[in-house]
Amino acid sequence: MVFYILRRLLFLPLALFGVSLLVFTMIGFLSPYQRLATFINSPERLKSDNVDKLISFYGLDDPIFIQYFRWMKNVFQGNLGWSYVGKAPVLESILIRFPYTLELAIFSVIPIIFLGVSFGVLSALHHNKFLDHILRIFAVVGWSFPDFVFGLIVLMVFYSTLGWFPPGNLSIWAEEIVKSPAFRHITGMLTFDSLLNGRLDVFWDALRHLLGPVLTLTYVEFAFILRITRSSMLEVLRRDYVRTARAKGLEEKAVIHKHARRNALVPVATVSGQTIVGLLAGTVIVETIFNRTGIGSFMAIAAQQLDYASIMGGTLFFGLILILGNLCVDLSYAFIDPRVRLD
Amino acid sequence: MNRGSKRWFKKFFSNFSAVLGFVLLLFFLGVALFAPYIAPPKPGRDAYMMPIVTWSSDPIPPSREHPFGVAGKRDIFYGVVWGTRTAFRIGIIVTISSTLIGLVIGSIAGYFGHLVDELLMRVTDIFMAVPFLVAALVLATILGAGLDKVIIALIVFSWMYPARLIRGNILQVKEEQFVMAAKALGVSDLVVILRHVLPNSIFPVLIQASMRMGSLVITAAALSFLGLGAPQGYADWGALLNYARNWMLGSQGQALQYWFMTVFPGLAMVLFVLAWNLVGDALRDIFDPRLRV
Amino acid sequence: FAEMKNPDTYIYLTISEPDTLDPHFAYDTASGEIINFVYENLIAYRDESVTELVPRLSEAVPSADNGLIKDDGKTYVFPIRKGVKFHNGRDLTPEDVEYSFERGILFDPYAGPMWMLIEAIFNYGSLEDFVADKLGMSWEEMFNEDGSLKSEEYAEKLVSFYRQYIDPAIEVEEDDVVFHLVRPFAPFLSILAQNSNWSAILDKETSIEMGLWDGKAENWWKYHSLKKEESPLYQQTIGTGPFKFLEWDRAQQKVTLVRNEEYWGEKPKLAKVIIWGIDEWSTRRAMLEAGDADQIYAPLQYYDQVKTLPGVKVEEGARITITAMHFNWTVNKESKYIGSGQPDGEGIPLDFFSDVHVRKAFSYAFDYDTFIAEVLKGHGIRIPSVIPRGLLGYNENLPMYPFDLEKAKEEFQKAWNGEVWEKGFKLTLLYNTGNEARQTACEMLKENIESLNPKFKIEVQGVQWPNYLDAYKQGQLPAFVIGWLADYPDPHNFIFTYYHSDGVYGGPQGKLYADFAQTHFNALIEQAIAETDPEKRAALYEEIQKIAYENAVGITFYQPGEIFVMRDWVKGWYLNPMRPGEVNYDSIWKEE
Amino acid sequence: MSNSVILKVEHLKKYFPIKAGVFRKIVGWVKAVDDVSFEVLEGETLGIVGESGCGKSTLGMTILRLYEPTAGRVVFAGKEISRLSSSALRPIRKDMQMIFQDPFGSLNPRMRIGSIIEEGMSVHGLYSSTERKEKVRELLEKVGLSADYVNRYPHEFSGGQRQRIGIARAMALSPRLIIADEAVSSLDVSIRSQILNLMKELKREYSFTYLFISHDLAVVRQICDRVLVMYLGRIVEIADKKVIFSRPLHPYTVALISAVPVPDPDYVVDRVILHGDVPSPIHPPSGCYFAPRCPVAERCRKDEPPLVEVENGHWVACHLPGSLSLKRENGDKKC
Amino acid sequence: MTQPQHENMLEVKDIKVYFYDDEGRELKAVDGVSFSVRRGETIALVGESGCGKSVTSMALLQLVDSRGKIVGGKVIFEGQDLLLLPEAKMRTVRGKDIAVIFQEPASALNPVYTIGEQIIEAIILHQKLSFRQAREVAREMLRLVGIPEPEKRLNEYPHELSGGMKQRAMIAMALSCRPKLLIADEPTTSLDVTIQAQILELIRELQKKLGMSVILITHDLGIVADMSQRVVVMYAGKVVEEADRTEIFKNPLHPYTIGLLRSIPRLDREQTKLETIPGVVPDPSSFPVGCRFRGRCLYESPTCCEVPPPTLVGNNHLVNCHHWQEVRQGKETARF
Ligand SMILES: Nc1ncnc2c1ncn2[C@@H]1O[C@H](COP(=O)(O)OP(=O)(O)OP(=O)(O)O)[C@@H](O)[C@H]1O
Ligand SMILES: Nc1ncnc2c1ncn2[C@@H]1O[C@H](COP(=O)(O)OP(=O)(O)OP(=O)(O)O)[C@@H](O)[C@H]1O
Ligand SMILES: [Mg+2]
Ligand SMILES: [Mg+2]
Repeated sequence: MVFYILRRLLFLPLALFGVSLLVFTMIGFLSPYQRLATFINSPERLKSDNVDKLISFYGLDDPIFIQYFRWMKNVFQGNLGWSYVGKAPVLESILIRFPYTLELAIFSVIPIIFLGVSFGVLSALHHNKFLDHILRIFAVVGWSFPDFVFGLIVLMVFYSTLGWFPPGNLSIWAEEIVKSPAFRHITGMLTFDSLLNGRLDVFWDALRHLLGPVLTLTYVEFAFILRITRSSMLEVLRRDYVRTARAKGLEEKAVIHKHARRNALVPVATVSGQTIVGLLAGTVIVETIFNRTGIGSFMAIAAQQLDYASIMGGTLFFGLILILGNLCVDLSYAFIDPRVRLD
Repeated sequence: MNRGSKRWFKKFFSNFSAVLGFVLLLFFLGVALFAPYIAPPKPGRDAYMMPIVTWSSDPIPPSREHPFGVAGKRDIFYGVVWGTRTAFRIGIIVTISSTLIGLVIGSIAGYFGHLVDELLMRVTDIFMAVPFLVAALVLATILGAGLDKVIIALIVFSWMYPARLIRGNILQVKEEQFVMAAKALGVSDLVVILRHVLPNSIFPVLIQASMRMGSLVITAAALSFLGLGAPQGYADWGALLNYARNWMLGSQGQALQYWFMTVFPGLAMVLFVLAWNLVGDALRDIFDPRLRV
Repeated sequence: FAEMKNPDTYIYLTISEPDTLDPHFAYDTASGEIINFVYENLIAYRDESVTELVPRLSEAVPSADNGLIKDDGKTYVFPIRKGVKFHNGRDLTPEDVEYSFERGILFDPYAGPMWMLIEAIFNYGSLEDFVADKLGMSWEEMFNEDGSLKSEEYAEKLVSFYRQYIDPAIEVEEDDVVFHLVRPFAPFLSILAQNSNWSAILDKETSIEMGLWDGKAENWWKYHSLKKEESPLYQQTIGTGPFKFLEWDRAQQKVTLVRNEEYWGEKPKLAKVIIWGIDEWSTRRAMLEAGDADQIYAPLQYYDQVKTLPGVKVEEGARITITAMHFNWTVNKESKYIGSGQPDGEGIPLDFFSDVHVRKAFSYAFDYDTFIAEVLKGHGIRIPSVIPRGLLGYNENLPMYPFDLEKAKEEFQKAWNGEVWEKGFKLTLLYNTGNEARQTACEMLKENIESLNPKFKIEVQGVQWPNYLDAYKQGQLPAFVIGWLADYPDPHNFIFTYYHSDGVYGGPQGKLYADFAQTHFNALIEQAIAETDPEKRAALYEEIQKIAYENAVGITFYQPGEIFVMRDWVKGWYLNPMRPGEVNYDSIWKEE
Repeated sequence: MSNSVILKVEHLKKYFPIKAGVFRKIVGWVKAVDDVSFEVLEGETLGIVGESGCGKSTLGMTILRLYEPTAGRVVFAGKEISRLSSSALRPIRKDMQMIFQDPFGSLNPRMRIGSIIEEGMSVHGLYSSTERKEKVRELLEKVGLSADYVNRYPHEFSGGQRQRIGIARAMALSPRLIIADEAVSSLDVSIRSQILNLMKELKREYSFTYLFISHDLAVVRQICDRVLVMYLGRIVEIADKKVIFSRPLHPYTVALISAVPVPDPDYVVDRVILHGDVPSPIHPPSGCYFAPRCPVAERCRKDEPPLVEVENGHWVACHLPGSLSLKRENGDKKC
Repeated sequence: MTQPQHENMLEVKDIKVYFYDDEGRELKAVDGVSFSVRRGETIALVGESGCGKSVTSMALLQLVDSRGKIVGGKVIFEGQDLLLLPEAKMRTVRGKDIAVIFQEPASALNPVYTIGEQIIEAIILHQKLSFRQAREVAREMLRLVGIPEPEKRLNEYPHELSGGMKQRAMIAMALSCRPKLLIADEPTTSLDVTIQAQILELIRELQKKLGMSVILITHDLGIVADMSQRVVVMYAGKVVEEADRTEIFKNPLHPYTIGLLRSIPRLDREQTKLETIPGVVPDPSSFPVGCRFRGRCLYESPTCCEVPPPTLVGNNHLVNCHHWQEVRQGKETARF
């Protein structure tokens, strides 16, 4: 197992190198003026006369491989460059935003999996019957709703009308507490940190702010898990061991929940892992709407503004997350399914 | 049509959701085909550009003249109708191209195995390690505005999924005895792939493709949200929904004042995705060997 | 119904985040909004006025009358206020003032705002131009890529440059600071009064401790044009203003200011100010409605959504800004936006817009009134040229092109000897995505012009900013819609920008335009700026505007109005058109 | 039956890497075929028997170079084929064909049976296209199917019919050697004998050489001339059919024969009931592979017994050949 | 049925199980099957693949797949008709009174639970023992079926055991509640001959020890000859012949039984040509009217279009054929 992990990890730098090369090559197709947009980020900034000097100042007109080499050299010195979008060093920009995204992902994945699995099982048990159709349509509607539409609906209902789930990370008063020196930052995630600091009020506030996006993501994402659970459950229900369980005289409930579901969950576990990894990378829109500045919206803005240091840093970071995430998924697979052994 | 495929058709149509999906798909196809009659464009103008009907960007509720109302200065009905074509276009072009690319790469990797496989799969991994939205954003920015550019970006960063799938399937099919049998007859590698391996491993890919056909519309809408995609005024559901974005909350006391901005394009989108999904699901139920009795 | 929360905290939701807090680097309103309340200038505008000035860190506003302007407007004297303390407790001295200006001028970051002072005092566009001209050698000739000197002998030259030109321009004389301009420059006081940025006063000692220019002649060039993030002032402040800078939370795009309890003037009523970037309009609006925000940035097009919100009031006002379309008389032949690039009906020739009839036809084809009424919802006015209302030289009686499609048709028929009308043309109007009004303006032109002749084809294309910038900078745009927000409230700032061949927007109008401007505009513009008598100046500007009209140099679409959306409990709000940002935090308060 | 050797297998080995779990890591080798040598004479039918997983199919596939041999030589009709390049091998394939174990898996479900049978002929450029069509119909009739079936798909046929198609496919090339890999084991009882009869007939008609792989001793007895018994990738005994069934020498062969249930209540054998399970080919035991289950094993666990010829044409790999013998009460009398 | 009632532990009367496929076609998989099982007796259900053996046995436990329906008949187990029992009661019969061993041990064991967990589950369910006691019983059962180191094996997952061991574990699981009737559905088809011999030996021993009745389902007549006392021969969803073992092998009266017996290659003697039954098994969705062996039968006559009633031909021998007398004749002619 250790050997296996090492082998996978050995591929990591290679993959990251590949990723960086890929992205840098894409950036290399840009003209220096397009790249200038990072530094001249709005028409307002065109007002000065010596704008063009920035191009040679930042070496934007150098051959692309020289730029790449320069970038690589810095990376080896631990310097990912300056993020013009994050207004801070790239690494710092990523690290201060990542916990927010991580927190959102963690909180969303729980209801996503819970709903996806329970509805998926229900759907499979009622295969091609009324409930199955209803559940699947309900899920597909969520899935096919662009998340910004549903996000705004949630905002409208749960914030504007009911006043429950405000956007942002924290209320002003809570933020003051969090920013005070007495508050220790351990995970960077507000809910966990507030609990660790014993501030239930802050925790509750942070949670309130989380629920809107969590609700949105849940509805938008659970369909996928539902679908996997459903088909995996359908498959499992035909398996002989389910019949064996019935032949033992087990109750139908036990047959389904103990014998069938556990097996059906094996592929679901993999997919759930991918969902978490996906959530870490793809919550841009929900973050924008609920004003939770996370890593997703950071990357989206960086990409739009062609802030290459941020893009490169971000893709490296995501590459890392995705590769490590997939490794974890594979490893967890081995723990869930006793048939898979890691020797 | 032989007996087997007849049975599949029968099975297909005995399934409620499959029928629903199929009917929806036919409906959309009809709308796309007859768009020039349903919502006639102004002569001499690019029919895909929704004509401007007012200068104020305030939405106008449905009326006789504008049955779905007006959003972003444009007639929603017109946009929904012609957007059907856009949806099909994005879906079909991206799906077909990425599936074809994936097919070629996946088949080569899967069939030849060893070093070729290792190499291609690592390249695939690398493409997969780039977050999709970011990659698409960068690429679309580089290529410039326009639907075609977005389509290219979508293709470049989505061929990996069919490639992986087809490779897995080929690895499975490769072990089947009929492949051995063909080899034993002395059939050459290329023919073995084309004649024996691919036709037997392609179904899951097609099913997956049908599902992706729908979800691409969502992806395109997300890109639209981020300011990429079809040019302003291009008939596209995502763009129409985007007009609604800043009006979602309605005005005080009338939260649903601008419902029509979301409902019509939203409905089109949901039904479209739903249709492909139901059809895909049904195909899976029929073709997935694991679910076959 | 929302109740007032946090009575002495003001929460303003905007869409942008400051670029930098270094006053000599910042050139955007979001940065200016912070700097404005943390740093102070020598003088300032009085409340809502852009013409009346009040003393701030200077004890008086110089004028010819009080004898503080001398040498026919070439020397300005500022008596520095005593007893003012920086936020770190140090006292303000005249040396701080001298240092601040010299640092800014030497620093002159690329694409920064310092050109204004350099132009005003030395009549150069940038420090590097200044150096090159005086030393007969360009900056690139003297410096390596990495910023080091190519030869030691240049060091001496540069040191003497500083001693000879920069140092003597701004001098401390006892308690006063004296500016020596190379020629009279009418808007000089306006530039100094612009409430932030370039004229802010820093604490010299602290600056040096932080690593800013060390105040010495030797090696001053090492402090020239740093990267944004390299400036020590990027995220710290050393001002005297009514608010202290507390925090800039970059993850949340949130800046927090707190009241300066030691402020020398009238202390602000608010204890805390939060300026928070929230990109999504609906989110901003929802937060305002819930009372979680006191004021939000609202684009005009959402006027209807906010005007009826209970508990919310909408103020109106206008800043000194215009939006205009100008033409490129010599388009870069690489351009992708001119169809075939030939006068064959499938494109336009590169010099298409050098024909006055084409420009006139375009000018007639825009429906100004409808645009203002419908798109701007009445918040905006039509102006004759690029001089906005409120500035010297503005005259609403100057001639303007009416919206008249018949006339437009006639002009098109005359254009290029009738060739245009006969063959038609095809071009692309680009706008950078995100600005709805500009987009609509382009669409309106398109609709109207295409309605004249089926052979006229205009494509309106929105592009991302990087691509717009690229096309713009490469001279590929056949015409560009662009706005200008006043740096200082003087017509020169607009006239020079748009009409002078060296103006920021003069260049992109192409070679043929430059030739045209040389003969028609440049001399007049230079004459006008050196003139100190306002009436004579006004006459000169009117003349320039007439030439512009006759030649249909550009289409000024509108001078926009703005809406300012805040809760009813906000009291004491007013707009100074020159103030960066929407809120007068120093005098505003909340009260139910 | 001529006496020339058509197939000679020398020290043939085929090891498969074992990749564990989802991680595809090689954790060991399955010695599916482990140093096997034997000869087949032109025109004879050699039966290969052994328990499931002992490497019979692998042996067949490796002989045909459908698997690359790990080591050893295969000489077919005087030509060493184990080193030929795949293009050089292709023409030779015409002369050696295989009937596959699984009638369901060995026919491409998306091809019509006409093209399935024709494919080999067109690959080798035999006959003109119309002749080929004719030949296909002929073959179908020969194997007892209607010639009108050419346009049908495999799933329209029953297992027995499919197996016939497989046989027709192999025969289409008129090969000299046919390897029949459990050609009947997946078939229903009542169909099985139909196919066996067919194979016998065809052999009589065309004098093929068969390598008949099966785990069903009863079938082997009906069709083969000689029998080769495998255990865990190795040969434990080769002998004439008569000899094997009357006087098996290897304890494993004895146990195997005695374990086959005979559908006759009067036939009572003294069953040799073995203990323990078949060891895994990944970690074979030391010494004689059969030793752990062998009722008579002694020193066998240490020394590996070589394959020796104990009498004319009767080879056994056992230290104690004959120490366990087949005992039946009234089985012999019927022979 | 000549036997007095009380001797029969199980009586299956005219049971019918139909399947309905997606197109709504009716598949008469089991169409009126009757037989009975006596205490301590082993009866064999034979017939080729798809003739309805498994479905019949599953119908006894009412475990037919959801597409199938038991449309008629009676399953009288110790005087009670199981088909009338409510589901809750039925569950106490399953596993406790009647247990099953399935064909494919590899797929019949749940891969994500250990062998121990799966055996213990049944024990706790039916015997109301504590976990500790149940574990003890489970270990004892494993020892009984000859698994070495039962303590260790209890904690192993199915994939860690070899095929033979899995089957033994299945048997242990089935027998852990000491059922009165064991249904062994092709318990050895996926196993090797030598292992098969081991398993069959085991079942025989256990049956002796526990005194239960066994329904042995197989298509291997060799096993039948070896294991059973009575034989029920099925063809296409119907019983065609039922008799004692010797009777079936010595005096088969149904043409199908005869064909079956003859077409099996014999290990004990060499045949120049194997006998065959011509034709193929009919498609279950379209059985021929009347006798289902029609079309493959040598004795076919127009009367075969009606389904013949089971005929008792002395000595407990039932046959479902109009021509059994001819068959006996023909057979006798063949013999001499
Ligand atoms: N492609 C392969 N990769 C890895 N192992 C294999 C492969 N093919 C066969 N084996 C292994 O090699 C051994 C011999 O397999 P083979 O199929 O030759 O046995 P067999 O005697 O034909 O068995 P059966 O009677 O079940 O057909 C088995 O342990 C099997 O698991
Ligand atoms: N779940 C099901 N759905 C539809 N048809 C079924 C189902 N289960 C069994 N059948 C049908 O019922 C018939 C009898 O099947 P059954 O499994 O009882 O046969 P069997 O005699 O046990 O065969 P085998 O020896 O192959 O196990 C078959 O024709 C089969 O097609
Ligand atoms: Mg085999
Ligand atoms: Mg069965």
